[in-house]
Amino acid sequence: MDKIISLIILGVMVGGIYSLIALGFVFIYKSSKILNLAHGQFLMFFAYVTYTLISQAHLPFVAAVIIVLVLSALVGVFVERFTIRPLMGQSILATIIMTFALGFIVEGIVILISKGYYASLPAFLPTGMWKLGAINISHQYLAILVLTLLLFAACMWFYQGSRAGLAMRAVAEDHITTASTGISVAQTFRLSWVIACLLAVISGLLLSSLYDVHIDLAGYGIAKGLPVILLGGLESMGGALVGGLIVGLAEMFGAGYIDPLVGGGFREVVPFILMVLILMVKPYGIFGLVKIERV
Amino acid sequence: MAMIPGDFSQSYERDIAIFRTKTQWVVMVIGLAIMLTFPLFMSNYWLSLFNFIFVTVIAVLGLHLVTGLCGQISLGQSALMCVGAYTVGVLSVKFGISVWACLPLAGLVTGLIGMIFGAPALRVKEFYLAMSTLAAQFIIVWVVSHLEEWTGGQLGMYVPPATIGGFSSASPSNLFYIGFILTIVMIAVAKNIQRTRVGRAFIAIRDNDIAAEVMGINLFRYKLLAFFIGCFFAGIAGWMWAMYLQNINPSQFTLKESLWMLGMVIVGGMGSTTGAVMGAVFVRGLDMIADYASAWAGTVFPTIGEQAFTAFSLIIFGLVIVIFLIYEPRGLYHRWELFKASYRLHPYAY
Amino acid sequence: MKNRIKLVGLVLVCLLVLPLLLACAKAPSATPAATEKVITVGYLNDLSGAISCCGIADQVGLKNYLQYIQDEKRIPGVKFDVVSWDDRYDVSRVAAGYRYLLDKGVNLIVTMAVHQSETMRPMAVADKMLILGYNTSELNIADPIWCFTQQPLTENANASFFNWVTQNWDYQKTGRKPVVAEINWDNSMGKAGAKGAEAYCKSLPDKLDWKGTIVVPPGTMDFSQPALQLNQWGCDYVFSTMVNGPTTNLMKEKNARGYKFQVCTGGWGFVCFKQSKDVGGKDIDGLYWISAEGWHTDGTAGLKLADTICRRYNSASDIEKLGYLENICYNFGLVFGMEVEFLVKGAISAGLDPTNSEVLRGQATKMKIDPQGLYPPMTWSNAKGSGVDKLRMYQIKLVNGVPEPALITDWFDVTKYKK
Amino acid sequence: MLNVNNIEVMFHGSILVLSGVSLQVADKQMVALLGANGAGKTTTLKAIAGMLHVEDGKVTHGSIEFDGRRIEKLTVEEIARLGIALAMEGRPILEHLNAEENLLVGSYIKREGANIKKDLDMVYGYFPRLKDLRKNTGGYLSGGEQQMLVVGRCLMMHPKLMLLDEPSLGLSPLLMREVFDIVDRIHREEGTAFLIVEQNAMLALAFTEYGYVMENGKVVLDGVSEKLRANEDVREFYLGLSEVGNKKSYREVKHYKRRKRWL
Repeated sequence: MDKIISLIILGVMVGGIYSLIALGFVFIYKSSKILNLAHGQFLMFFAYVTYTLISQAHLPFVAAVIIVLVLSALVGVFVERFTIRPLMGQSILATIIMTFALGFIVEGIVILISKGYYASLPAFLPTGMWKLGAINISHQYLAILVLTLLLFAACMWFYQGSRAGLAMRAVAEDHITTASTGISVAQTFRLSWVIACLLAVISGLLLSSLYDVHIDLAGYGIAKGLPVILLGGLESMGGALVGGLIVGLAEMFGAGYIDPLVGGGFREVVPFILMVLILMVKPYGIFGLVKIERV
Repeated sequence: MAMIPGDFSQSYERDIAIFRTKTQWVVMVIGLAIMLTFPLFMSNYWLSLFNFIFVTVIAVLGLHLVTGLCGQISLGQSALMCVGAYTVGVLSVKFGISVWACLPLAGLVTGLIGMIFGAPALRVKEFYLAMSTLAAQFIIVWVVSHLEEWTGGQLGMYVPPATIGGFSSASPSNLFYIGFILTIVMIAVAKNIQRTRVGRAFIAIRDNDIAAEVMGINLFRYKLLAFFIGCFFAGIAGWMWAMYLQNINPSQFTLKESLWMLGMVIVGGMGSTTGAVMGAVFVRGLDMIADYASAWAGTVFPTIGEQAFTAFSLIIFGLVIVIFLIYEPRGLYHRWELFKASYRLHPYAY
Repeated sequence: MKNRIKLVGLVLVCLLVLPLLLACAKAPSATPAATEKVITVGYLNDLSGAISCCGIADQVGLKNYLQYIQDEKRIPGVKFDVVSWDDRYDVSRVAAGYRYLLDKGVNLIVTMAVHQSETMRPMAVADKMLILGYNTSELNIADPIWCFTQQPLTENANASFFNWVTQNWDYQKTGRKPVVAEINWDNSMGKAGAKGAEAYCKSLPDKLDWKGTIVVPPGTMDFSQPALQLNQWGCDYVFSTMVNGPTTNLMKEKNARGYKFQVCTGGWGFVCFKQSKDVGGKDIDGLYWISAEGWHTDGTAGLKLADTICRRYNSASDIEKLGYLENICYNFGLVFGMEVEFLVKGAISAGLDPTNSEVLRGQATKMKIDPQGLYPPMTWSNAKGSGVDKLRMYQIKLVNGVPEPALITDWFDVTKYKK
Repeated sequence: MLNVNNIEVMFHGSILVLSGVSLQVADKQMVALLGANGAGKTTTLKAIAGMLHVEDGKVTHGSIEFDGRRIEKLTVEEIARLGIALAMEGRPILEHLNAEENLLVGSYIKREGANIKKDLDMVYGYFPRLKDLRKNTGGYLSGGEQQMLVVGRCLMMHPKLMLLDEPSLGLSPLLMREVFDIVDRIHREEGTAFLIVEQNAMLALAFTEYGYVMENGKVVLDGVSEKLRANEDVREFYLGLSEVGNKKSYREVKHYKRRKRWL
């Protein structure tokens, strides 16, 4: 019983982290139908830059974070202007491969900065835990979960309740129609990339408070982010949250109960098996937008 | 396809012909003949690079049929190559079947497994389909690495080279001939699939699958067929990969490779066989050039450190792809057509 | 517009043709001075990926040592050159790297992980290229041998760790068997380690309470569930066959949750003190260095030499920042350098051409190595000789900021426990 | 207000689509643009709204002025902000947004927050049916409802000039009439000028004040709507009538006459 409860708690906590990663993907997908394969690299890049500012420039943590947030906004503007906008109107797949290639560049820059070394950010979240018998709840995970939920709430409000959010949803539907109502497509795109980069900073920092920062963080971002958003539905923030929790729980139970039977590593494939099963029943994810097809 | 002004295709056969003029035939034959002489003067380094490119070209052709022609995005091509490679490994090592006989078997087994992962295609569309094939990437590699009794698991397995008499594929020059012939055959097959009824059905499905269904194309059958053919190619590529390395290991077949194969189809130009080949050669060549360029850059800026090599190679590679896509998002083949057209019409503008 | 299309088209054609042109050009061959022979050492390892903390220090050590030989004129008339390839811990890049190194005209290749030398082995056999690896598998050192190893088989290393546990566990006082488990990456290294550990522990059911192996995919960041599992098993000792990065994540998790088991890494699971210190502070659980018979018989001397060479060739800030001295892999790099030195010296003293890979391989299989007072005379383990089966173990501790090894288990013959 | 002055439009740098199109829309005027398929009506509207670049076309000659300002080089959204709203052909609603959000998108360029509610009420006043459907997903509305939504969205922008491209396409005659009635009401009550492209010439001419007829990328005929309705050729080719009230068999139409007369 303890094991089950512990696994559930871990699943929720880890799932929260996955949702956090997935949020960045969903944000870009919602506003531009682009699967940003460079998101993992952005996470890693901003975490590294923060680390470098703290360890090399000896800046206080808060100052470093503020600088990185400003930097990330600039990166967002730059990326949108020079890589995404020229491809507007072209095949979406070309844009996705573009983000993939962009990820390579970012990875190269990170290697130039880091010289391949691991980085470990100072702990900025509360440490310690509550013990309830054999079950313990780490404050750090809890803090991340709470921050994730707040971030989700903010993003959902932004999308549903704000004018810029409405513009983003409109742009996602149809560029030309939206432009003809006076909404600037380019500006909306820029805004969504800036926000996605800010999200990458926040989730990168939260992740690096738990784990060492290194090159693997990028691959981790992709490998965990993709199944989550596909389970939840590419366009849905709520879906990303629920998808993250499902993946987190499935992984924990897969690792806890199935791994000993099959010789390990099952945790990695559980979300994918689940994903295929769910996609068979709901082809557009759990909360994804159903494509309206009229012939 | 632009032709010389005043020269029109007067029959349907001529219009869909691969080589429409005698010059094309001659250029083609001379080009192939020159390539066949490569092993006579090239070092093993270049030959094995070509062998690697052959592997890639075959796999990318398969992906071209699934994604470029039929419009079903697949992110599992590399894992399906893994199936092909392990089919050869297991059949030849555990069951003593001749490596040559394994060539079609690798294709068939991979095709069948590909169909399993392609089956969701009937219901699932677009990126969601990409993800069910992404699942294939993870599940296949996991299964292969856990069938330890057969595959040796993560420790990998050695595959015997293909031999006939004294001819063994273990040497890069011999493998070059095998790979060369295999690639030409596969290009011809891909090109001809595109020109037949099946190919036209694939294109109809890609452009609008509901409309295609209404026209009487059996969606399920054709989508599965697309996956079968595409994965058959991946299986052949897997065979070639096993011959190329002779040591196969589940971690050789990564998601990154699968994504790059899709990248090659895009860079080459969606929906064109020539484009797929061009994309594979371009990306592989670029990867290699980036390595050399970054080695040079490393000697120019030695202060940057030991990692300058990797960093520059990644940055150069990524940058060229990004710049290329900005200037030609429709791919190499499109640019090639424009180039040919403007060359033919020279000196007239239109 | 038309001109631009033409221009871009021409450039593209040129790009496509470039490889062909390069092919026709002669491979760049180093032109040595008339009296000097240049030995080009290929170095293929991870310099930026998951095990970069090892690969970088290792490479620096190798380069420093070869420079040291040159500066000290220990082998007159021979210059060394190192060409590196970063495989980013990605097996699919190994073959390309092998080709690249070959093209650069290397005389032998130094590499690290077992999957690297395994992938290269068939090509190396065909090309007659000598490969010096750090650890190995039994498949890898099957005849014909072209891959040589510096360290024990991974499975043996893990077995010798548990051997140490049985020797040091106080059965009387605790009144029970030690509870042990392994945590590994789901790759060749991890699987081999698990195999050895399991075989050993199961052969001693009355001495060890073996719980099993937890396998995590390479690249895993999150160790919450594995740590929980290890805690629920009630482990006393956990051996991690992962490199330092993931291990530090596991330790972070363990410390944050106050779990009690002790994490130890060693053997060829590298000892990157710098990062461990960053994460664990003083609570580094245990870093063990397991070496094969014939190598590192006196670890202290090796570390002292490393100290001298490192300070001579690296700036103080680099040593501090990158922590070479606190990284045992730096020492391993020196040993690779020594191996190269021994091979080349042997070849020259036998009057053979040291730039010939086959000659070097011949030396490797049969030569007595001149120890220069550092290491006692020994033979290259003829792959299946005692070298990979007979191990001893040190525990590394920081004394005044300098890592000091202390011998904790003397020679232990793993073959005794094999059926 | 709108002055299209002898424009020439080229696609892909080589395909000439419009040549010498000139038309004017005065303040609060309702103008019809008629013509057969492929005559260049939609292209004219797109040229005015700045949408040509999407299809790799551009205005290579002539000028388009709006309130005395040259607009042919401006982007779509800049033109929209000047007060020109285009309701494109094919009912381009934003499918996954609900009806009310579709309307709100139209009010995006307006800065004052308080008026939006009033604007919504105004649109619901014109299209009471939309009020009931306001939480429904746009993509699932019927054709007529979608058309209303498009017009409503344009209305939310409070444009000085509204360009309607085939508002009656695919609608039943009854709905067609309804849409035009509402357009007429908007014209009268809000004082919006309209430029309407329409295949249904009789309907369009009945509601507008002035009309232009296009053919092969040129304006071939223009005049007050009443007169155009009376024009023999227009009657014959677009209204299909030879004498008032009598249907004419298409078989008897002499096609050469068109050429002789208009080129």
